Amino acid sequence: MSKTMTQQEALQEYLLRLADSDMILGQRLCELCGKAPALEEEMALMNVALDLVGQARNWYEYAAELINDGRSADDLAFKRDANRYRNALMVEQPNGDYAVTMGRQFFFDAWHYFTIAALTQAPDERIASIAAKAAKEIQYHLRRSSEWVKRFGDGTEESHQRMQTAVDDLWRFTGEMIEADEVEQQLFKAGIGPDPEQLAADWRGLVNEVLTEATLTPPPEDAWMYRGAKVGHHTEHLGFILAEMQFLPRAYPDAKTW
Amino acid sequence: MSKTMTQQEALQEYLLRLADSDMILGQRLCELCGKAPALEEEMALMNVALDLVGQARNWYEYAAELINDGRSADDLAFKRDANRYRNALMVEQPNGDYAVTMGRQFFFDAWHYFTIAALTQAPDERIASIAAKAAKEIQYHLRRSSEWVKRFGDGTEESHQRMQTAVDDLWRFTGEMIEADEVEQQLFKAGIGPDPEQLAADWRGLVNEVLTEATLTPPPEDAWMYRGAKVGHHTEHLGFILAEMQFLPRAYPDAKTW
Amino acid sequence: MSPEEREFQLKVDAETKIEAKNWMPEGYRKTLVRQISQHAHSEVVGMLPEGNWVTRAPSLKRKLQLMAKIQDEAGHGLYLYSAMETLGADRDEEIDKLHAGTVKYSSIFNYPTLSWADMGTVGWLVDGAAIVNQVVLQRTSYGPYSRAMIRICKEESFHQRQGYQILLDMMREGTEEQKEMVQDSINRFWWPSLMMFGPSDDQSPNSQQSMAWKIKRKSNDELRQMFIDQTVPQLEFLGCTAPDPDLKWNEERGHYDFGEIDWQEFYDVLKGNGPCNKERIETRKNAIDGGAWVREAAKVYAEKKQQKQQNAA
Amino acid sequence: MSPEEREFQLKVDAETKIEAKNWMPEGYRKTLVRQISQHAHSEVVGMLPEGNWVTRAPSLKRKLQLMAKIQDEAGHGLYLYSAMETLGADRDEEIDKLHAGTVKYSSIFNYPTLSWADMGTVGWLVDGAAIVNQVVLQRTSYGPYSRAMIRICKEESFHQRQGYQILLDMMREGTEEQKEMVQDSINRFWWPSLMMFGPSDDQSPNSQQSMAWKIKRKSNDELRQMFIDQTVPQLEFLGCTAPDPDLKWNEERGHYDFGEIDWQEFYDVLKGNGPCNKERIETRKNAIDGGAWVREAAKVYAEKKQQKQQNAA
Repeated sequence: MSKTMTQQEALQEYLLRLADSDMILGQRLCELCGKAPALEEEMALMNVALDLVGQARNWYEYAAELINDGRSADDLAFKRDANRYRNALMVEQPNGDYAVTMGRQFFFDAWHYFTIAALTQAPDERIASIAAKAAKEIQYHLRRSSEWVKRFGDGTEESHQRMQTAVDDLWRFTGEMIEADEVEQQLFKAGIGPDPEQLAADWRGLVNEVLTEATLTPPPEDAWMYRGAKVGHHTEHLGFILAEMQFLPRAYPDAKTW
Repeated sequence: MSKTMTQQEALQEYLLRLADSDMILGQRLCELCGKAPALEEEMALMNVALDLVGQARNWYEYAAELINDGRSADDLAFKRDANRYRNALMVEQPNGDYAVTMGRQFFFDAWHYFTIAALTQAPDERIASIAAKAAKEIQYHLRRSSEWVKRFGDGTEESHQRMQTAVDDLWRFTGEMIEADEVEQQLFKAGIGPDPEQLAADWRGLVNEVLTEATLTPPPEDAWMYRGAKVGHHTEHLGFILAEMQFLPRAYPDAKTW
Repeated sequence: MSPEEREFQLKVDAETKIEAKNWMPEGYRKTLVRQISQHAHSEVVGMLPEGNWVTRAPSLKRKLQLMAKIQDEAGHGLYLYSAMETLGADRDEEIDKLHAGTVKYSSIFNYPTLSWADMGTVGWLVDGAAIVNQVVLQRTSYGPYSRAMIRICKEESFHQRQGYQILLDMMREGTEEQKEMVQDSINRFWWPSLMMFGPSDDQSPNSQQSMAWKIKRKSNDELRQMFIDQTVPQLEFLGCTAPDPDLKWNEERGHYDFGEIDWQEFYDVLKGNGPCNKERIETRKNAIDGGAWVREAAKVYAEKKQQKQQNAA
Repeated sequence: MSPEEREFQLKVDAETKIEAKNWMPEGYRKTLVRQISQHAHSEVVGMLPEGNWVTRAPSLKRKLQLMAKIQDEAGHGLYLYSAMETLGADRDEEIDKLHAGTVKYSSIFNYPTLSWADMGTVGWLVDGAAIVNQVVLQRTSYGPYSRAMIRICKEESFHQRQGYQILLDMMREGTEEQKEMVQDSINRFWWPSLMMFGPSDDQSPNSQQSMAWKIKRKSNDELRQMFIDQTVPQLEFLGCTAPDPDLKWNEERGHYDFGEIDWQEFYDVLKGNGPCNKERIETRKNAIDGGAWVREAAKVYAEKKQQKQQNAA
């Protein structure tokens, strides 16, 4: 990150992180269309995905206004390559089995829930109002994903095993979500973003509570963590996600409308 | 196809079919990098893929010269969408298990072998010389893939079952390869392309021979066949292949070199 | 006719809805279960050709629309399975039959979606054809099915307009390539959409009883004609053509004439020989079979929870 | 020292190559097996970060080059496993150890390849570092290993030049975005490449015996310095920078000084906590385990064929 970042730059960066995480997780859920383990889950997954992409659109629109270089919300979503994307590493991980899908969702939802709750209090009205709408949706996402983590953890032997493996495998992507960098510190100081320490504590508290109730073993807090998304260093998955997601706008650059 | 196709147009179309089939099968084999069942197979698969993409480049270069609208060989490979691609449906099918990979390869190699053998006799020297180089490579491809079909068919019970399933599933994509349309008829009449009836007979003869030796049951000749590739109506797979394969040239349209 | 049958038929004739608790002939029940389950399966399988493009939708707006449409379809599947279950059928059993290939779904979903324009065409032509059927089915004699249809029709009409709008935007404001995409999509979906109404009346032996029971209220050919008559002006408004040289207005009949449907193709696809039959069923079967452990875990967890509550009580 | 050991050491000191049939100390054999198998595994695992881009190479020329490079690496793996087997080790057993995590491969392949420029950087820096090691190993005391190295080095040098050319073309003729891609790639691979030479000499207890046996011929730190000295001018010629503020020419030493390596990261990745450790091993394990039926079929078929030939004879 640049050393002389203005508050406006920090805010743009932060909005892109919010938008990109929503967008990529929505995209991952779209991949599951027609492949969920029950029809009720088809509905619920698409519902969550719809909320997320809707939130992404709101954040992209505001980001586009602030960036103000002629790029639209669609351009931000469909014309940036992986090194410009700022989503959390967590959300770009493959769907895996349904324990992975739900574990990924739960770790993200927990972060999303506390983050967005804080943003509803932002002095920037635009942020507060987008966050207020999102908060209700995320409450449902979190209830749902934590319920599935419990079902799997405290369900059958097989589901317990799968859920524990998913938790263990995904754990290394949780660190960067609750570890504030300069951007997040700066926004917190400006009274816009969540208190990083509070966010980390809330996230840890909730995750511990749910995993424990699910009879799962929470991995150690000091486990090695994968980092890099905040500076555009993603896992190898993101490039493939974007190649698919961005194909049409890139293949038909002259198309003004779709 | 247009009713007033000139011989030159037919030739361009035909060259693209040859090039596209090589390219897409090469691409499918690239997907297997690091995932083959033995290190010797890693080498062999990449070797075959390398031959195919090399042949594709030769055909694209000649096609680009004939088309002569400013597009390069790279443009033909990396800037056409699925509806413009002319590869056989066979080669775009997913890798599946190794019986599918090898069944797909064998059905294609058998077609490729007889087709290219005929093209070595083309009066167009460029075609004849590209074909002559390719013919040697394809001989090796065909020997290898037919050998694997026999190994699987006459190997273990499991491999026999897998190979028979692969043959049955892929069969529907064989019809269009050996069924000449107007383009191929026209080129045959012009003395350039293979004799369609001869090609079909040779292909059927070889396929029957290998399947029989492999103790496999050849599916019925009058089975329902999937068609469409020759007019750009592919299976749903091709779009995803191209999204990945063409990402960079499309995402960086201003890049003049790589 | 038994007294019960007579009473039943009188109710049907008087347009009184039959409800789950009412007596009904076994044939009526069976016909309805078959029809509603096929309809439900079609909603679910119909998500797949759209799922094929939802990850590649070209703008945020279109992506959100398509996602909402897919979600609606999952919802329609759920209503319809519920309506079917009021007849004593079991959803899991019916799904097993689908996967075993003994129960069908709409053949249209065996055609591949090959370009983004197909998301418009599927909405406009495929949902359009479905609506023509469903509008009539709102008055079907079986209450739960009729009510499901009323709810579904409203959403489907919305999808159809959205689909049409996709095509219209591309035709009006699109590049040449986009326009070509639209026309190519219509070329591919035109005939399969006409086939959605089923075989022509003289080849459709079951229809008569269904008409008497008012499960079905118009014949296949009548519905097909209605669809064509309403669709051709929309086609012209788009500035596109149909791949049918015989399509033209017949002043005398007051209807559009159209060419002969390729019934060989129709029966081929019905028999399993369509472009995507294998893939569609495989995808669904893998989803449900692969999800068995998920459903089992949910069941066991619910039982454990109930047990705990009982113990606490 | 036993007489055999003395004779062995004399041969080594006289630069006579040790061959498979010669007596050798058990420690020499073990050290070599470990080193050659690690080297072979590295060739194979090293295909994965390149396989990640081979489906996305941006031109026919670059695609063909990358494919040829990957094919060469598979070939190197095969030579090296053969060299290893001359020492009585078994390839399948060594691969099982790799998958079980008890034998290592070069940690560099646990870093992800995130842009096309990485295909240049891996060729230039990673193969470059490997070559510095391997050039010295051409003179290693064990004959089969030495000969494999001579063959491999030739191809690796070719790969290295090709990798550098990728970066050079992008820096000279590329867009701003492409240049940024190159610099970003160098930033990510710089330090991991320096780590490829292993821990610094004072932390490398096994090295001394290996030096005496002439398995190893230069120390980790010497090799690292050689690599930096040859690489910095190439870096400058590219017009790029290294992410090391302490990197500068030391006139007195006649070498480049450089900053302290993050040894914590080095040991983390070695322990399994690198970005892609899990994925790399999983991919390889799935390939080999999933291919068991393939290898079994080939074996059974070969036996059947042999049986038939014997019967015919």
